[in-house]
Amino acid sequence: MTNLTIGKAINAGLRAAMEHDPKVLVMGEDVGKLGGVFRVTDGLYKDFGADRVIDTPLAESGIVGTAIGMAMRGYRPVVEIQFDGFFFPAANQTFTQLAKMRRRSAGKLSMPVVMRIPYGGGIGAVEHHSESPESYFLHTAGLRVVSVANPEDAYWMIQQAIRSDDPVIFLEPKRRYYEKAEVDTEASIAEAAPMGAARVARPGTDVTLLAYGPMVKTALQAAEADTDHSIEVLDLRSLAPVDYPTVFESVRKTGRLVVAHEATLTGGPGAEIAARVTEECFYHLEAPVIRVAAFDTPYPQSRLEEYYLPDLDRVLDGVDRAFAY
Amino acid sequence: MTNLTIGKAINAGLRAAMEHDPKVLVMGEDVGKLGGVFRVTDGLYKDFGADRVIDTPLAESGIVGTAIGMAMRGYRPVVEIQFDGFFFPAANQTFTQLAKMRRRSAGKLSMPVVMRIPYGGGIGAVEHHSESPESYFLHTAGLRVVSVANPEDAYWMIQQAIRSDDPVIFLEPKRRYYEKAEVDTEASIAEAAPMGAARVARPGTDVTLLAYGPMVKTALQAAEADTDHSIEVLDLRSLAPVDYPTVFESVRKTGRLVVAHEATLTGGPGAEIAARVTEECFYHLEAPVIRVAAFDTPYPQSRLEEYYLPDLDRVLDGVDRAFAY
Amino acid sequence: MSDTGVHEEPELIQLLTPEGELTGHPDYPLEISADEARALYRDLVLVRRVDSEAVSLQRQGELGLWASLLGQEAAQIGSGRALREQDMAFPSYREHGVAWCRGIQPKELLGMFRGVTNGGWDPHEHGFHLYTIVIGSQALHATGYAMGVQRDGALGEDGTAVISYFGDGATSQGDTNEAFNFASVNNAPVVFFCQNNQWAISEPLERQSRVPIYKRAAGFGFPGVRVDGNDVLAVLAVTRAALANAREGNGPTLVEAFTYRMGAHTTNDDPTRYRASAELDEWKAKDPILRMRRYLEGNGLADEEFFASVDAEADALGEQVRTECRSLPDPEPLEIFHEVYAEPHVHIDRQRAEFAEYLASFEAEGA
Amino acid sequence: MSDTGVHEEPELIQLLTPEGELTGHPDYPLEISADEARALYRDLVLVRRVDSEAVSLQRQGELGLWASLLGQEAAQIGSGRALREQDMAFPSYREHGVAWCRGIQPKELLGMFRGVTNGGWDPHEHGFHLYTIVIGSQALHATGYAMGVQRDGALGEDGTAVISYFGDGATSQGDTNEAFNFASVNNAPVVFFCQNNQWAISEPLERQSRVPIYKRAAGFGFPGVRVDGNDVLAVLAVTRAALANAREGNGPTLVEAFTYRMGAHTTNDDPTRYRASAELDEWKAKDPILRMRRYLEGNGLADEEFFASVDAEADALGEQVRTECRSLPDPEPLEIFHEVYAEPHVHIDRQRAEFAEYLASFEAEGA
Ligand SMILES: Cc1ncc(C[n+]2csc(CCOP(=O)(O)OP(=O)(O)O)c2C)c(N)n1
Ligand SMILES: Cc1ncc(C[n+]2csc(CCOP(=O)(O)OP(=O)(O)O)c2C)c(N)n1
Ligand SMILES: [Mg+2]
Ligand SMILES: [Mg+2]
Repeated sequence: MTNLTIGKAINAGLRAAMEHDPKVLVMGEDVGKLGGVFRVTDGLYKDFGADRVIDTPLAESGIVGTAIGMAMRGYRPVVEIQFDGFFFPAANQTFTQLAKMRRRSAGKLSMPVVMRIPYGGGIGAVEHHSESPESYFLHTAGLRVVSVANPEDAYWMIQQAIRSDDPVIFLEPKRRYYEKAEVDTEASIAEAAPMGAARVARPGTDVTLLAYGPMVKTALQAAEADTDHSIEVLDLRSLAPVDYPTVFESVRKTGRLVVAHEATLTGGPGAEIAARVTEECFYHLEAPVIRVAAFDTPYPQSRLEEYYLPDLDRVLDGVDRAFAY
Repeated sequence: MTNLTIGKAINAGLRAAMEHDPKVLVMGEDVGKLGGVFRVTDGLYKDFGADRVIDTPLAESGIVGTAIGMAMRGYRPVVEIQFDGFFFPAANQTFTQLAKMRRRSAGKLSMPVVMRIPYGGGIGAVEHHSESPESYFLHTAGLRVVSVANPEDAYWMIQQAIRSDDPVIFLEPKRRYYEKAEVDTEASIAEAAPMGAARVARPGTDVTLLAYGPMVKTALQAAEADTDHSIEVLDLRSLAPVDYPTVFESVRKTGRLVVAHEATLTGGPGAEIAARVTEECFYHLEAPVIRVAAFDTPYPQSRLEEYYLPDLDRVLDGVDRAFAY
Repeated sequence: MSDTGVHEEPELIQLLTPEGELTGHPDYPLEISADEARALYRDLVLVRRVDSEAVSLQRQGELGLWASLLGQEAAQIGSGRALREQDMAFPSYREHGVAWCRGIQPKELLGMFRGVTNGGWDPHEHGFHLYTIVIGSQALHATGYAMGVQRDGALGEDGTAVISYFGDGATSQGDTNEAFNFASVNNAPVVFFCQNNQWAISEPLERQSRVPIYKRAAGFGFPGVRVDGNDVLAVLAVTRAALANAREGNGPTLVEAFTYRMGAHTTNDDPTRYRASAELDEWKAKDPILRMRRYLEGNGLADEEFFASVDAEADALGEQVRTECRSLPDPEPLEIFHEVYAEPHVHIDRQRAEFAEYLASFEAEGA
Repeated sequence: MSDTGVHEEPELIQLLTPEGELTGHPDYPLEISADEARALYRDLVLVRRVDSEAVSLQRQGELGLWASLLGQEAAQIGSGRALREQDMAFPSYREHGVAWCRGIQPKELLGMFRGVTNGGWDPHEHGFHLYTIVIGSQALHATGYAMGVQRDGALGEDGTAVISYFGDGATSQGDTNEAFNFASVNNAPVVFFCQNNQWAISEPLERQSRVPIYKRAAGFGFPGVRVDGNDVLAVLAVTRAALANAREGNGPTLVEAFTYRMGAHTTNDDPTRYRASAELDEWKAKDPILRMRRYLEGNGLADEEFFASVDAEADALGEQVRTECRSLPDPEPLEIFHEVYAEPHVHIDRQRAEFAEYLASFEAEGA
């Protein structure tokens, strides 16, 4: 057992993956000597060298585009996008190339590329450093999308993502990088919970509260704070595909669902989840699925982010709304 | 009254806008002498010259990025993205710059930029020429997103979009470019239905069938074909913002809603509409909102598109599913 | 200003004049046997025939679209034949001649334009990536692949080189320029092969660049060269040199093959809307096949019998292409769901199952 | 290969040596009065003070972040003072010195880094666009704006020129290269001003380019020039010439200001992880302020009293910056919904109303 932060757990997971498979490469802006602006690749350059830990030119399309080429040559690149807001220059390579390559080639080409993106708000940053772009990814066929909420998942899921032959968007909740917990790094990857599975983070009976990434902690706090209702908290873990059996089971039990995320409301992940759950659990729902999300505005200047982001109060308000029906 | 195709109606609308306001510019790949690959800008180069109808270098980010600069200088650029699949290189300029500029500048900068995108499938094209990227847009705060389904709307809405001080994503249903109808081009723009309003395209009482762009025709055919049910067809027209009062009114009357679109199912526009309608019309719904959409796979090679795209049968099947509850 | 950007008329590397006279070039010595010269001629004729058959097939409704290589045969055969087996090529969408050199069957290309596949061949087997339609994207893939080659230590005289094809229009795209830069700073073994066919659909070269395209390379720190793209020998020699340079660890080169798109952009296009026919006439005089024929004839390297046999072979190939195209099977509907993911995907599996059931319901009705 | 990409050591335009000796340059004659020279010195000192105050304010928790311009004062003041009122500048995020020249109050800059605005000034009023954080994006905005200027017929001796700022790292970005190309083929009146401060966060110049950056321009067909970025007179002269050239309709120029980021990338950064302190010492000897002071002193253009008065002014400015920063009001919560759209937007209006009600519910509770 090692006590690790989420950031250090990803670092340890990357190291384990690089030791396990010499084809694993890390690439991005400042991932080398600096170890990344969040130090998630700290030490890797020193131990694996410039051939495997590549400081790239400042060009996200170039990073993802060359990673695709490396994957074609048999490598398994782990790409770092420095901040969520800087993903967009790479949108073409990600959506038209990376996501489609396997089907385009009728399976002759695999794209074992992981795109690590520190995402979400709450760190008092300037513009473009607090975005939650997960909806763009989960709408794009051919990608897998996951997010982690604790050190244990951080350690194992990064390794699972790297072993996957599919492209994986690996969303790291940057404001939770420093959350700590024990991780059994000696365990076997085979025993880790599968990357695609949702997790009941806290059992409950009255309402299901679904979150992922940075909002899981808030959801758990809400469950703790709400003494009127027994809240079951689900940590989604995989946003694409979603582990619906686990979601449906919980909702059929509780009859109510609240989904919380930092992405903007309209067209956010909660929309799809609400639509699917309503389709499949129509007669079990006592109330419509309630969504607690960021407003449909650009992420505001940081002095407003405490109002913009769904916080404990807004989540609790969402839970209350679910009981208003 | 003039008999116009959708393509020619947009052309006439562009011409009217350029005559009305000398600040209106048209720019994109091949929009000049060629008149665009779909001839939507036909004749404009000849009559307005190279300063107002600009054949740009082959670079979508450059097109949108320079359009932003021109808007700052007081122009109203109408940008053509040649095909839906080639929008993605412009994603950064669209999502991080165009959409956010007004709020970033606290209203000091306006972005009256229209981005015309021929979109959707059904024309037997090679890869990247049949995409339905509307979900990426409607999830992005700061953009307006519209689509047209008939020559009348094509003629007026392009002019309304150009007059708007907000950036408008103007989605043109390319497989319907050749659909014809009478348009009263002599009427006044003030009398035209507002760009943001949904339209009851065919009244009905049993179920609401909501569509936009290329699927409106299919929806109308379904309403015609289904002799068991009285289908009310809504043409959404504006995808962001959605005219929910009109949608709710219809759903509260019929108690059932089917949404049809060519975009892929997961995270598609239907997800948001289903979530919102369920929230607001919870006690009126006799069945969950049914979505009829493309599968969650990359757009396939063209010989499979008839299976991939929601067609009349799939829409009718969706209607039947709505009555299975 | 220290560098004015104003340049003298660029040198065009040429080994063979339009009249078929072999002039040679001091920097690009080329030893070529009669057999090799005839083989190149044969390649040129056969790929032109595949191309013209494909245009007809499109007219007959057998293909959804076709992007003709007419006029660019020498640029493609010359560069394609410069490649070694272990090399990897990243084409755009018009490289039917290069595909030919890499052993791709014409029907594979037709399959894509017919809409039965997105390009059915195995890129690894042929050292030839799938066609890439989003302009510029493949230049980065090529560069990344080349960076992989470096990491494999597969350089040296028998090493692997990579080549990326694109057009004059593509040089405007951000991705192409990022590829130049990634290749340069990493000294990657990649040749950027730009077929400057003077047009990007309706836009003439001047809308993409105000200086010759090969000059772009120097600004990124690697050599650029302009070769007569209608001279198969010059293209062969120049590409071979650039590939050798890459192979030996000396990094990228930009080769600008100066050529002309003699046909429409694609079968959807109508070039009479934007270009004068006089231009076409001018380029007809520089036809890559004619030139090679004149060379062979003028130097007694081939006789009438040879030319007749190539023509006969072309006729037979044309026939074969027509037959094969018409008999390309349509894909099964459920192929929509194939190979979207490498690993099981609950959601796609379910959609496939539901759709299979849906399709079966019609058969049941029909029965 | 006709162009090898190998170049002689680039010429660095310099008018003033690090020792403060005015050497001049034949291509860039500069007439400068004592008053003007003193004014430039004052600018340099004051912007450095604003910058150091901001660094302290960040350390005290008053700012979320600050990107220091330390070492780049001459590049910014020289180019900023070359601009005319009607000109338009498109900064990146470190151009506090240019902002100063354009009449932006320091508190406006602080407001952005404090998180109370995204940049509160009116770009039109100041001829200074908002800071752009997504690297490279603004180069295209500048080019488009310049194309607008062309369309307005606002060229000629009293015409409008546009300048786009960006760093060495930004030259790798596709957008920057697309901007070079759009500007070139349209002959747009824009100056691309690259502050090559040798680093992009932790990545040294060699990771972005293997040739001097100003060489990039020739590949796109316009002039490039490297100027000593720590020499405010040289920067002024070179930028003025480039702007005049643009103004007169001769198109773009790339100015590479060769300078050094003497501080951390931002207050979040720790440069000891990736660069040697010896490098910093070397550049300290080329300090832009010291050099100008030596020049003024050496030529008797300013006396002790002048320097003392500038220092006093700097102290007062520092005090003002601290006070103003601390008293910047936080925005109202409902500002989240302000100016998302120009025209009424039912959906946003409703979200705003609901949120107002939600906020009020707490007040009610509290009461
Ligand atoms: C990113 C992108 N934008 C637009 C297109 C549409 N398009 C297809 S071919 C073409 C012109 C390409 O010109 P060039 O690069 O010179 O190649 P050529 O067709 O002449 O071989 C365009 C604009 C595309 N395929 N990809
Ligand atoms: C598109 C994009 N990618 C990454 C970043 C993160 N980032 C901020 S500054 C910076 C380095 C910029 O270097 P340079 O262009 O040389 O400017 P400098 O900071 O040295 O002034 C990076 C990578 C960003 N802001 N935008
Ligand atoms: Mg071309
Ligand atoms: Mg820098």
